[in-house]
Amino acid sequence: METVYVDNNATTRVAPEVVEAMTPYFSDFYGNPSSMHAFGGSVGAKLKTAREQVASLLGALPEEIVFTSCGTESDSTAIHAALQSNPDKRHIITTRVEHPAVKNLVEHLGKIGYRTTFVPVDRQGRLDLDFLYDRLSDDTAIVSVMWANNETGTIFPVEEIARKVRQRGIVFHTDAVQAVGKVPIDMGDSAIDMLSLSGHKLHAPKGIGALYVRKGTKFAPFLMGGHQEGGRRAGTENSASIIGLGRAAQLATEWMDEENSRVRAFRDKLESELLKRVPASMVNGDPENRLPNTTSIAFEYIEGEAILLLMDQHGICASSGSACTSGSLEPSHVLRAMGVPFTAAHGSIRFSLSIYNTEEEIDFIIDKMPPIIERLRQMSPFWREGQFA
Amino acid sequence: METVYVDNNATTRVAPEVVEAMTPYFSDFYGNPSSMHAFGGSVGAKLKTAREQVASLLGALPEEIVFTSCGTESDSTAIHAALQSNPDKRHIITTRVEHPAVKNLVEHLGKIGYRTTFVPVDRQGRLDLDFLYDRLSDDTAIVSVMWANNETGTIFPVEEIARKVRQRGIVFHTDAVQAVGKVPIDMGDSAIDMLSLSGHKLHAPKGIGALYVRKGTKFAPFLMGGHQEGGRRAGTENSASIIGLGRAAQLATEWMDEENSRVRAFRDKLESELLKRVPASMVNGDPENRLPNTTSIAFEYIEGEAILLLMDQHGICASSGSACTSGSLEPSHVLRAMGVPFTAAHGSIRFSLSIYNTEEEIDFIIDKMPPIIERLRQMSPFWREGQFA
Amino acid sequence: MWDYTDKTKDHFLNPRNVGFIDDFDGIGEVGSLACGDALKLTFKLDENERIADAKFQTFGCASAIASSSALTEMIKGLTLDEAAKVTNEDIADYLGGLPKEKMHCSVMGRDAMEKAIAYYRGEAEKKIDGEIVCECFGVTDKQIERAVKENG
Ligand SMILES: Cc1ncc(COP(=O)(O)O)c(C=O)c1O
Ligand SMILES: Cc1ncc(COP(=O)(O)O)c(C=O)c1O
Ligand code: FES
Ligand code: FES
Repeated sequence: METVYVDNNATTRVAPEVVEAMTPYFSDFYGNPSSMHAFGGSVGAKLKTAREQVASLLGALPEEIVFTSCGTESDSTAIHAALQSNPDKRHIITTRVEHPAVKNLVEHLGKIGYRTTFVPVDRQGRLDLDFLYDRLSDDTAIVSVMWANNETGTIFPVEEIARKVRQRGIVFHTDAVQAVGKVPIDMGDSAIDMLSLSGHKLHAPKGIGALYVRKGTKFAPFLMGGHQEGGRRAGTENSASIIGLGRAAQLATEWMDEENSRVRAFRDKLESELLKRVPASMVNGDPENRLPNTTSIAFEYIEGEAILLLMDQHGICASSGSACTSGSLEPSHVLRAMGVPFTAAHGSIRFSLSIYNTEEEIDFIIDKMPPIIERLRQMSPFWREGQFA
Repeated sequence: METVYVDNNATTRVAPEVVEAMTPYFSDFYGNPSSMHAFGGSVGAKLKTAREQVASLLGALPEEIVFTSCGTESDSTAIHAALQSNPDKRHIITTRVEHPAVKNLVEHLGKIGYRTTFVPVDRQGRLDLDFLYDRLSDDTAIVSVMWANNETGTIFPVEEIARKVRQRGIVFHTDAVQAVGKVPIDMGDSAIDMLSLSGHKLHAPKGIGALYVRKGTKFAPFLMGGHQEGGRRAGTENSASIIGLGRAAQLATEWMDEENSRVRAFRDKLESELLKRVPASMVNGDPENRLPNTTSIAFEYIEGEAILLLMDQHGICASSGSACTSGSLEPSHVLRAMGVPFTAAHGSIRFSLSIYNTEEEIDFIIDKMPPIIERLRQMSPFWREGQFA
Repeated sequence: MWDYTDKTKDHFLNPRNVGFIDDFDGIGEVGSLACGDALKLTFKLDENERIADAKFQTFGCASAIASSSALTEMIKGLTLDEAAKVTNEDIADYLGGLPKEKMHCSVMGRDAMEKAIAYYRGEAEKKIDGEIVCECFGVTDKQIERAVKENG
């Protein structure tokens, strides 16, 4: 059975070009880039190139890039840096639809004495901006708003928010883990102070991430120890993966047009055909401002895990809620924040495409989904009731 | 020119067997192990095996292993976990010869209000145990003592210390980054609560580490977010590297005898020949309790960087101080703590071998070093003075 | 991904006794939309007061579906007293075990059975009003009914 992978917001295939770039740095050029010998030093030169490549994808300066081990670490680092460098400020603003990497951390900080505000969203997942602006105060250390939501693909107006936040002299961070590589980003012309990205969402390996830190932004390291990354992140540099991330950044630039044309067209076809063929189905999120690769579709009156397992019988890989939280039994906090009814939230499936998807795969999914939904609805005690409600 | 690599305490060659184990998990089996489809789930099964392999190397239970991104993160996690779970205790004990991953963190904690004690060492680098035991108090949250020193290879009596520390109900952590894979470790019969290791010191890739957390030890995560690693370390699992670390752990078990016989014999030969052929040279550290692969030799009256660069002309890769601190110009804090005179500390070179070294390489180094030292000494204003001192 | 046994997978992929017995003797409904699981169980007795047929409808995860399927197989041919003794552990054992995070999904089957028997014996209203039926959220069945109506 062929695998039809439409779970790219969970993680992506490492591009073969990336693997090729990385491979020499395992067993051949394995030197420590901080070492005082040419063998290690030559790796250091490669890291410089990788830093430039990542900077270039973001329209940033190379020295504004700090390599980390993942998106979660980038998020933690940004929030800690803002709190440490503004020790008098005790207020944190974020949204109700952040990834757990931000949400759970801010909730924890709320428990240990920080004041926290979680900005609500409407039924389409759009942020209540006035609510956010009203809460800005001299006590606010950081505002963290994700660029694009991992579950629905909804894109938030981070640039507009960043400008307002900067006017108040407050640090603005964005978790752009789902945006980088999918939509153009230019930090050169931006008010955003810090931005998180994660390699494995853009065809680089797992276990590598980066934090963009605008030149001049006050900073304090989260991981302390050696002097790597200009004293901003300790730990021996993960050279192979950094080099891989550099190559992936380069590819992302090349692929940006295709992502926003071919991939978008496939997503649109998948979405409109499923809505047409499956009764009582609807799209979650803001159809206007959305990542080109993502659609979250609620199939009412049935449950997501069961849908996924039946899809799995056909080799179709997708997700219900975010992969991070799929170990838990709760319906997604994102869909709950949007007020999606329980009957719909539970049966929501996220399809997230990549440039590796083909039209045949899309057609295959369009073909297989309706009978799966029908079969589960036949078992559901709510289905008939729902139809007549 | 061939590379003669004797800088294995800085980082190691990734074993080809490890690369082979990892490679399928980049572009073929790239699924997210937390996903609800067989494509990701099958990766989850491999992580289970890797966890068992790492546990087996340590004589631990699989559920006692938490994968992290590096040795530094393991150290930070251990110390934060102990402080978070013992919020009333404000005292930290460590040593003056720790790696910066522990030393700099504890110094930072000292600045933000914790009470810190740094246990001194003698001229051979041996810990003042009575000093340590005298400082244990009801306010002590954690004692962190490295298993083996990265610069000198000195092995500390961590088991003995752990037993005394446990009697007082205090958490004991050891940074075993340099010990794992070089000396046998059995946590099954141990009083150690937490133990850090780093993949790239044992022929796994950079960017992967682990923290052993004894069952029942109070814990709080350092990286918060998703529920990976049983809620103990958030962030999408670095599956390829975890699988690589598992394979490396297996190899380390197989290679343990060789490390302690052939590698040790090479180290001993290198050391005794250099001491014999180079006047005014001496070994730093405790010759009795030492890693089998490490020797730190002080060539008096000359400076380490200059030595390394001349060695580099012959392709010989070694280190002065730790790679992490080699960017700085200060003599190593480890050698200073031992009271090694400045004239000797500056000219100290660490040779650290691995199972990949051959006898030819050792002979090559023995051959090349004396003229390098001689040449630099001819330039040194201290050398003649030294001879008459 | 959950570690389901082959038997659990089989009962999920090929569930037995899906449906609703229109002329049921007993009916039990439990569950919570909040945690993504609800179960409606109906049974019919034969002349010897043994369960002749049982059918279920489930809104739920794979283990809820498999547990329901298993339960209906297990209770066929039993007297009501015997069926009342089937525990959620028995259901899990029948399936070769369930992941521990999913054990509570088999509780639903047992609770539905209990309610269906109570219905048959005319004790249906015994403790139903506002009963907390789901461990996950502490949501009551009243709320579920409301949620179904409101959102349907
Ligand atoms: C003793 C010791 N602890 C910690 C570390 C840090 O490990 P990593 O570079 O993997 O963060 C090292 C090596 O750099 C080390 O030698
Ligand atoms: C929006 C968002 N932020 C953060 C993360 C965390 O990234 P990582 O798993 O690399 O830590 C993810 C993905 O898991 C994400 O989708
Ligand atoms: S190291 Fe060059 S002057 Fe001190
Ligand atoms: S998920 Fe099945 S009872 Fe809650």
